[in-house]
Amino acid sequence: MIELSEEILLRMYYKMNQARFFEEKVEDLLKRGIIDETVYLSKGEEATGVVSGLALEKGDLVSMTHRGHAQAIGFGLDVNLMMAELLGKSTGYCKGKGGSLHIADVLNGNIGANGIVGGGFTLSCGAALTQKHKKTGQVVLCFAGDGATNEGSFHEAMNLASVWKLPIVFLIENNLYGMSTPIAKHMNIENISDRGAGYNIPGLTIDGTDFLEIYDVMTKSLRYARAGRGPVLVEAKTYRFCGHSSDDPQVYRSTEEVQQWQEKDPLFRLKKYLQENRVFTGKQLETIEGEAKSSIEQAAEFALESLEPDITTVLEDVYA
Amino acid sequence: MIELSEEILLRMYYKMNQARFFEEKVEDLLKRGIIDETVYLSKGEEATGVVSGLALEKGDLVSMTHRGHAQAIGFGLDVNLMMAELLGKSTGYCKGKGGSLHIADVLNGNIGANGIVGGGFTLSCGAALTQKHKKTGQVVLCFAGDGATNEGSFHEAMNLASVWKLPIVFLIENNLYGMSTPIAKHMNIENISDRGAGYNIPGLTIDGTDFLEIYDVMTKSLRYARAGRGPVLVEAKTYRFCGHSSDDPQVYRSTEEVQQWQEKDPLFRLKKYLQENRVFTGKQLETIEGEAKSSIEQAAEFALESLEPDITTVLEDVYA
Amino acid sequence: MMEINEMKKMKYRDAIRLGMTEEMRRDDAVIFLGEDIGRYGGAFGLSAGMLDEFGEERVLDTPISEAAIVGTAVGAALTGLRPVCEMMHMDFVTLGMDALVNQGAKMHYMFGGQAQVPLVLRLPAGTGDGAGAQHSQSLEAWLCHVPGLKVVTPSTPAQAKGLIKAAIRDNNPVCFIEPKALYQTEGLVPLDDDYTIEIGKTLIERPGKDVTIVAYGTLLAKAMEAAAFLEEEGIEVEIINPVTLYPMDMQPIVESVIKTGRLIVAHEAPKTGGVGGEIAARIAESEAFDYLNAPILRLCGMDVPIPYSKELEASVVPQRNDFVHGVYRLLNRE
Amino acid sequence: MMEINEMKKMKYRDAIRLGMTEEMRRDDAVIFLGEDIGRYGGAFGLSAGMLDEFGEERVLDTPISEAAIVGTAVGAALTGLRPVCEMMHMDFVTLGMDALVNQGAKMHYMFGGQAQVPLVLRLPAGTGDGAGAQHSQSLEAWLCHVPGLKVVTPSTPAQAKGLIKAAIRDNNPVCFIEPKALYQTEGLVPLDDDYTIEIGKTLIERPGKDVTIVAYGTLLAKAMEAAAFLEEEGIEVEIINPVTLYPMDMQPIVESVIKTGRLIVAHEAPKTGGVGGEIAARIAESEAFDYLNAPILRLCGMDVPIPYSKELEASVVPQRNDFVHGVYRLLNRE
Ligand SMILES: Cc1ncc(C[n+]2csc(CCOP(=O)(O)OP(=O)(O)O)c2C)c(N)n1
Ligand SMILES: Cc1ncc(C[n+]2csc(CCOP(=O)(O)OP(=O)(O)O)c2C)c(N)n1
Ligand SMILES: [Mg+2]
Ligand SMILES: [Mg+2]
Repeated sequence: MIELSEEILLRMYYKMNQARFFEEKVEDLLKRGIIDETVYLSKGEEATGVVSGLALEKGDLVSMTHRGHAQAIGFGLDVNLMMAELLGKSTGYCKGKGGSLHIADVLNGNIGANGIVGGGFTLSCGAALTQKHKKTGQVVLCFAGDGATNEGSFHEAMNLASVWKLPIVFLIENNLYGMSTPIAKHMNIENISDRGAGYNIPGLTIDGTDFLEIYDVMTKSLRYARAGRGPVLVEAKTYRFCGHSSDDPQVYRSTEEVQQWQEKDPLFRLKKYLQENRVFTGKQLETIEGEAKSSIEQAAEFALESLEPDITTVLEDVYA
Repeated sequence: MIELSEEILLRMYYKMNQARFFEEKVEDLLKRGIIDETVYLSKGEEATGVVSGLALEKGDLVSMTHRGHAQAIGFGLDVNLMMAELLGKSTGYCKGKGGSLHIADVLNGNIGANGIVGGGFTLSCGAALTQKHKKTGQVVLCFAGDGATNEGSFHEAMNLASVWKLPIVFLIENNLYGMSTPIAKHMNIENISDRGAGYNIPGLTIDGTDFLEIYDVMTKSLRYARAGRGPVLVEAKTYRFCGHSSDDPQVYRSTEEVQQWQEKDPLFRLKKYLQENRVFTGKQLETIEGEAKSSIEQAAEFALESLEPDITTVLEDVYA
Repeated sequence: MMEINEMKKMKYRDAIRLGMTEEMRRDDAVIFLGEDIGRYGGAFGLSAGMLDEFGEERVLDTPISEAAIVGTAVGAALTGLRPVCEMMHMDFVTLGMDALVNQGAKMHYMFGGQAQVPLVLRLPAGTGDGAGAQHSQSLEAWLCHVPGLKVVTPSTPAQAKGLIKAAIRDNNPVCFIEPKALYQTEGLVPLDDDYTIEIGKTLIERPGKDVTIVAYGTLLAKAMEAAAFLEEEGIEVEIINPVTLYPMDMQPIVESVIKTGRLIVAHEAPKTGGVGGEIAARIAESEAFDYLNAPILRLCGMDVPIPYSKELEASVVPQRNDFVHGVYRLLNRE
Repeated sequence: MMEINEMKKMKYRDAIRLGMTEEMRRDDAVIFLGEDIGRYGGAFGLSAGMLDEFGEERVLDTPISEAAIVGTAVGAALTGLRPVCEMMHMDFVTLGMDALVNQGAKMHYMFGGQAQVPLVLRLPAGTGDGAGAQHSQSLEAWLCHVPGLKVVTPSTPAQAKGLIKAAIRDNNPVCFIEPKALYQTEGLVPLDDDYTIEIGKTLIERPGKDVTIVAYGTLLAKAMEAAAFLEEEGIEVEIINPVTLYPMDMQPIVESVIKTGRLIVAHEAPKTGGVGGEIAARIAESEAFDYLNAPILRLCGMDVPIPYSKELEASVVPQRNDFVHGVYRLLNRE
């Protein structure tokens, strides 16, 4: 097990709280009709995004999914600019033209969320090819969902990455459903990591609610890829507490199942660990939580106060 | 091992000779410029197509590849109509509108050759869905090449077929190259059958030059699929003696390699077996060969004598 | 036209479901496949209840595998079923183009007429959701450039029902484009279960003599609103809805232009390369050419990806007032 | 325009290779990926020798995975390389449409202008091979309907070299369409390694005053032959080659039509929904409208999949004589 420094644990707890508060704030803004565009929330799944983001080295790249807020926060994006983008404001990451599905910070290595399920697989191959070509020593972290691994692009990307030994870690956030479809109805295997065998890529299945395991396995996988040994496929089992999107009646799963998973809430697990191991005092934890919360309040304020995009800019940025 | 009756062996030897003579006749017509459209030959690979065709039951379906002449002959298509199609004649399977890449006999269950590498995977799923829906008890035999298994459609089809337990046997003719690209450069695994694991589909690797093994494994695989147990993935290692297409300089492989494989010529192996086991006398073998040869001569004659398609028919058949 | 007895007010979305349901009751060979269409009832609630009626053998939830959805539908159609399949958003047809274009559309021809591919590909399209550049496109122009495909798009609930039924009964691959913004719109729908809308027939939605507007999808209603407004000023707009975008029945449009001498063509899709260009070109080639009193005007989406912000989004597609001003312009009133 | 010193006669195919090679020498960020482009030298011999010069790190043979080829190129372009990638036949772009259209074309816009996608997608297109319906298509109209893409097609070896170089230097995704039937055609090519053809500029290939013909790809040469023939009868045809099909520089076409009053638009792709319709529509909308003395004539491919038999194949795309008769028709000589 890779050791976790106090500093990392602090950032982890802060960011995981940020991610949780971010999602709750968005839920609230959706309810109030302040956001009424398409947004997907990852409440309950924050550990995979946040913890693996912290396992990255400076300069590493990331490709995010449609359910990418925690992934973005883990990578280090600015919650103000994220929230502004969700509200379609001119100050957002994409000047209000992209929305939640296209948050990106390309110059800093975040090559974007994606509205196309599985869209990031082959893009990640390209980003990794650049690293290999330029010998940067950087790795690409490619997020995807369980459902996404049934897209043809998953297969083509895994195969290419393996043949070319590209520095990529594919992290599959297996939340047991693709939209409403339970995994047993969309694939006939127990563990998605078994798919690595078809490409001679190491495949690992981990508990996506356990920050310790995520950090350990991701750090080692990133090292493996960084050493030029090729890609790694990591599957993290996790669970989404909220609906797939804002208008999901969730008829496809039982409240018992949701409750069972809520008991494994990754944020509580982390908090319990920090308490039990006395990494931080109760007061310190409260302070961290408070700061995380206020960062999100500020982000919402920033977003709400920001200007709508000027309508005359709508034709800008079609061509570089 | 499944027993091979004398009758089957007779048909096998006849059809494998037919397939060989067919390809040689086409080579000849290409050289003479009588065919100058796109055609892919399977000389050396005839066993997979012919023998698995003989393992089918009446009413089973087949989806062929771009390299499909032996597959077609194995299934039982008429060499006259095939040859006429290659010559673009009105009497061909497709009235000269399709060519080698689109030979089909849909009403009799041959859903066509395909110019799109990997194009047949998902079509086969659909054909198999029809069998399941209509409870026909029939199976779809889907041919593909090694290179084709790197297409996204392979993955999507394997996954869907497994989840829906579709009656399909995927037979991969692994001739070690996708066009000029050796398998080691297009996939990072030893056996393509390993890809079955990613879908919980049984995967088998066989010697594609050995009619006994092909017949045995295909018969069992078809039975498995027919019993409603789901798809099977069979990989047959084989080798193409000729170039990829008529203008292939074959710079990517050595003559030694070609020679080594020629020693495993499936047609000679079959002949040797028939001789050694005295299934047929030398004279009988000669008769079979002669009949096969003359069937192809007749096919060429039929094709050459057939009429070109009437130019006024060119706009027909766009819509049903 | 068959006799229409009973009518019922219903939503566009429900009219599609009704049409599908009737056809599935009528013919066991009709199956329906797509992502989350079963228990969930489809991303837009379109297929709610269909799983219960027809069971998992005929209402098939697929993995997220668009290429396989289309390819499987083509293979099933080729061998005797009549599949209806759905892309959750039309934008995802990008993942099914090979099976659609290189296989389904061409098989009947490539095979020399020996096979049929009776399938319907349902494609929820267009803007209005704030769903951004990858979930808002109107890509019908691509499909209208593929011989072997038919492309239809209904603009009212009645058309939705009649057209989905005709599409299912057609023996060719039919792309059925559903503007998402219309799903919640209401209208009277014939309950007759033999009510169909003929594929390949252009409809005159409103007669008029001053200006011809050709509009389909979401823009039909906007054009109708503009026409109602203009009527009060004494301007009579003729509105034509092609319904079948490919192959298009041009005759009513040609005749209308001969009568009015002025033509506006409208769609949400980007102007350049859109279906409107084809219509304009056909008119410029036709006998109507000599009757044109003003250049043809295209009111179309801007040549830009669809932006996320709802204000920006609305600014890139034509609105009611664009029709009003367009008509003024052609009549030299501005 | 830069000064052009030395010229050399070479094939269209070799001119593309020369342009690519020069750019790869000039900029290490340029890489090339595709199926069988290395040792084999490409399905059409286009890249023969490039592997030897640039090695496996810059000339990358891929698995048969078109979606991955395009997607990888987009990802590489986004992060600092300048990939050139190839579909073996344009027909296979059907498998790469998502990465091209939903990702590459839209990223610059979706990301609010923060990223660039400098990639070139090479697309061997069209008929002439007897390769049948899945290997002979001309699908440029699809690409010309996707804001964010640029679409170019050279018609001579010199244009091929100048344009591939400009495409590689462009900071946007450029679709580079190569009619396969032109690969073996020869012409003089500037050896200057700074010779480029400006993207977005329409060229007048032959001046004339009687009829305007807009043609590109394989049809340019056929139009030129027809023009030479018609010259002997005293008919002066002006021939215009847009070169960049999207976004198209219409001004020279508009001016030409104002001068000649007659327009023929030609391409191999099926007429309905083709680029020719867009050009015709633009003219019908422009100030040239009032100068038209005859309806616009489109000489295009038929609305049919490409048949296999070479005779049938030739019958579905325009030939030299179609231009001659088209001109006669517009001049009322027939
Ligand atoms: C290509 C494509 N198909 C379908 C969709 C619609 N869609 C959006 S999210 C989603 C479910 C994705 O499932 P999964 O990959 O498991 O990710 P999760 O939503 O569970 O995080 C679907 C079907 C899409 N956006 N893109
Ligand atoms: C989608 C697609 N990509 C590329 C091609 C060009 N092509 C034709 S055959 C071939 C090689 C196929 O390799 P494999 O599947 O191993 O079959 P083989 O030719 O070896 O029988 C290629 C690349 C094609 N026809 N379709
Ligand atoms: Mg999921
Ligand atoms: Mg092969």
